[in-house]
Amino acid sequence: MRIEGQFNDNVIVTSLDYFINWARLSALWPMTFGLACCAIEMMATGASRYDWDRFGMIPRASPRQSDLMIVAGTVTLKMASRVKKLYDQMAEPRYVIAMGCCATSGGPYWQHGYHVLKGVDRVIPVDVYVPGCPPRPESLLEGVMNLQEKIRHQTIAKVG
Amino acid sequence: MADTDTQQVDRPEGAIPDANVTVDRPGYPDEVALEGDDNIESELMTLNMGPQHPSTHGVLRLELKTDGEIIEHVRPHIGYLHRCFEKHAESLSYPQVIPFTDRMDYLAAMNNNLAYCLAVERLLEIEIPERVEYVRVIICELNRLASHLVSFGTYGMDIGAFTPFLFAFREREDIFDLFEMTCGARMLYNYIWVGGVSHDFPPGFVEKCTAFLDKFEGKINDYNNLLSYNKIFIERTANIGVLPVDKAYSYNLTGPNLRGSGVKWDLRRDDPYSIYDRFEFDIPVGSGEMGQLGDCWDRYMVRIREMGESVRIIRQALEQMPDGDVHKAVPRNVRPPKDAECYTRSETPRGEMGIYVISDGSNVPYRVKVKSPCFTAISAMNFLTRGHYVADIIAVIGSIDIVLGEVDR
Amino acid sequence: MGRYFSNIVQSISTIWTGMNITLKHLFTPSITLQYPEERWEMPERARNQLFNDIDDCIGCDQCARACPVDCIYIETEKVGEDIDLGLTSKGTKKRLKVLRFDIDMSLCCYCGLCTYPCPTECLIMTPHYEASVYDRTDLLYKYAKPWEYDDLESADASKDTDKEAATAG
Amino acid sequence: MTPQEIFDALKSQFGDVIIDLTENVDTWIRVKPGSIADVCVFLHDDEAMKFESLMCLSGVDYEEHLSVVYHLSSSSHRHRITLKVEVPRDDPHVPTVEHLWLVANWHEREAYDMFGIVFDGHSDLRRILCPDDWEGHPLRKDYQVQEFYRGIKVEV
Repeated sequence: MRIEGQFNDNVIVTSLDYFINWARLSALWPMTFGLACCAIEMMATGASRYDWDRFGMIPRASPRQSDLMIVAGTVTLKMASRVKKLYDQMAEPRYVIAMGCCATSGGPYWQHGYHVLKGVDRVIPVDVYVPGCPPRPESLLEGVMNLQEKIRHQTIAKVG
Repeated sequence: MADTDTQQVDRPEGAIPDANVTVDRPGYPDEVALEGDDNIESELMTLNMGPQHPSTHGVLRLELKTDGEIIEHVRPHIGYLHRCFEKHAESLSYPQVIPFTDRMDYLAAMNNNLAYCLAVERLLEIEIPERVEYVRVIICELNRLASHLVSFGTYGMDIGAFTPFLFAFREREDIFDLFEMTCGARMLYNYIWVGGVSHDFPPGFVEKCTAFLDKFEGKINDYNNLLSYNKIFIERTANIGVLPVDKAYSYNLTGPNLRGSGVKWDLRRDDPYSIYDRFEFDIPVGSGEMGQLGDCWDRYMVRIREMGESVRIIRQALEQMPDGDVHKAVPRNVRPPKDAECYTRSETPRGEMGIYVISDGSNVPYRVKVKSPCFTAISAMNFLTRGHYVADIIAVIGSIDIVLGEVDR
Repeated sequence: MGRYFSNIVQSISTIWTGMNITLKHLFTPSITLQYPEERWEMPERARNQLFNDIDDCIGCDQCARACPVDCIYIETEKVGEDIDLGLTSKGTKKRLKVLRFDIDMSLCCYCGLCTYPCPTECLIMTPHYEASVYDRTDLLYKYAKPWEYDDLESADASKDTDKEAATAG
Repeated sequence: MTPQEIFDALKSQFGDVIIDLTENVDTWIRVKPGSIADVCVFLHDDEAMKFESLMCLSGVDYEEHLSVVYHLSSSSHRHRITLKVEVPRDDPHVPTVEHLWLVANWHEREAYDMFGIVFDGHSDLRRILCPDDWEGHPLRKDYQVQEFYRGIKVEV
């Protein structure tokens, strides 16, 4: 659905925007998709002390049911096509957080890692980059909040 | 049922040689078996599991050949997390390799640091100060606790219990607090250096650690009540993935996996490195309490009991720890003699980690090869799961406690 | 048949034991950290984002050599003996103009190896951990202030011209 | 048994096939590549040796030749030994030992993947860590990384 500039910020669109964005950002369901070290920190974020259920995040095992893909860990070239496939299986609107340095840009493996993809943004678009090796659970939560902020400023007039 | 065991099915090319060995499928009452399977023509179905699967503990891909619900052949595909550790080790100086050893087995980074440093120290033939040895033992055993806790928590989650996961991660956070106040990092530490450690324990560490141990000891009992002796859990794990001793040796399974089969072999006691010979501790072994010897439950239980032993070691080490400088023996330049090489092994939470270092006299290793315990454990997947149901694969993967970062390096 | 019922009884009793433990947690204080409102008190040694105090940096390049992933980029320029670049807070004399001091935090592995050899202790790992960005290039942190040297040079140049003027006069 | 005793026993059993014993921190015995399988059978089966586990099998690139290094250990006699074979770089062939130690299957696949050493008689010699269509053997010292892998740029 694309409303091509027909209703610029009128009162209906903006309140609809507000409502839809609120709905989207309050229930970001991430996919349980761990690759490496960061996945353990991601699990810790979901566990007792940090508990991302507070943000309305419930991990889902299937890409079809999830809105958010947290690429947690090193993406190798062997894995890259699988990551792409998983991303393609997710329903719109979908968001991607690149967690940790490896997912951002290959991280420590950028120089000699012949088998490491130098940044997951070479295969899928990334919304938020969270630096850290691995990032603390707080950093990930901060990344999620940044993403929520990003969603809050979206409008249905732009996002199909 | 017994017939399908010996029945010759078309093995895929390159099936590993023991594929014709028969295994009995214990634990399943006969009424479950298909009737009259002599006459029914069965066709093998190929099923792909992974690399993205919530229960494969990372990016492991299994290619299953199943006869209905029963597994005929498992072919693990690894390498989805191959991060070229050995290439990095050939390109960086000896101390710079240590951060990369952290990232191999990210659940027990301290033990990996130690394994690598032991190898380099043997090449350099340097003497380690007493205090450093104690610090290393304490920190490694704490990390063993943290690693076994993850193993316990995720195993519970695989089987279908969510609460153990939350309990395990709660205690793990406490261990991480100790690590963070010691070296500043939560998960990947770069703490153990060649000849020393990066920081001495901060003031207040001993008290905090003792307080944690006191709290933790009671929790082990909770874990047992919560998961280990739960009837449903026992039904899912007992008699599954039985590993006989001779196969364990042949596949070179080590650590808790070997001890689960009833072999009392622990490098900390049998080939002591560092100062493990000074401590008193037992080696828990599987005894076939709930089913056959060497099944998933035995392997799981060895880990739970090992946590208690680790607590004992830490307590003794905290008591005996002398004062001293932890940086005294750190060499300014690490340059082992030319053409020297050594293979050292140490007991990480997953088993025997071997580090093979060859030096060419420069400050960069010529070759570093890591024999990871998970690599060998996962090569036994086919043997362990053949003849079981598809759902049992989850139980087997969890019980051998693999970390893909270490399998692929 | 007997086994069937005993299984049921055992299941119920073991689940009851487990549930009791869970039930006890109803009466213990929650350990969850309400993150954005509450924060974990970071220990003194916490190793998170890198920070370089450029005013103290002498551009010695030791951190870049120690870095296992080569994520620190330094460019320096020698200055003549007569130009005074000032002192660091510890009193070390600066001899090099630091024209570029970039740290690519998207490559850093947070090992802390760069902070140990720093002679002026200006490169440190801070307890600050919130640094997520929308654009990857924002993770390249630029610390150098090359424009400060412009002033210096012009000041020197003006001094020189003054001198010349004085000698000429 | 000490490595020297094992070396003497092997020497008397196999003669010229066993080349020499070197000690430099660790001790290793050089064996001619063609007969490594026979030597391993002896080490595995003999009562006095009884090396029931192969701890590690690694390939090494020594630039002028490739090597395969076998680290064996026996937990019943508590001794260890290292065997080394040297093979030419351009046509490396070593007989397999997977019928003795099942773990050798994967170790040999890894050595094949990383160094291109061919293990004769191996039941399933495929790449293990790198994908099947990867080019080159990464741990060789003269390895040049390929530019693209399935359309994805490999280097930065």
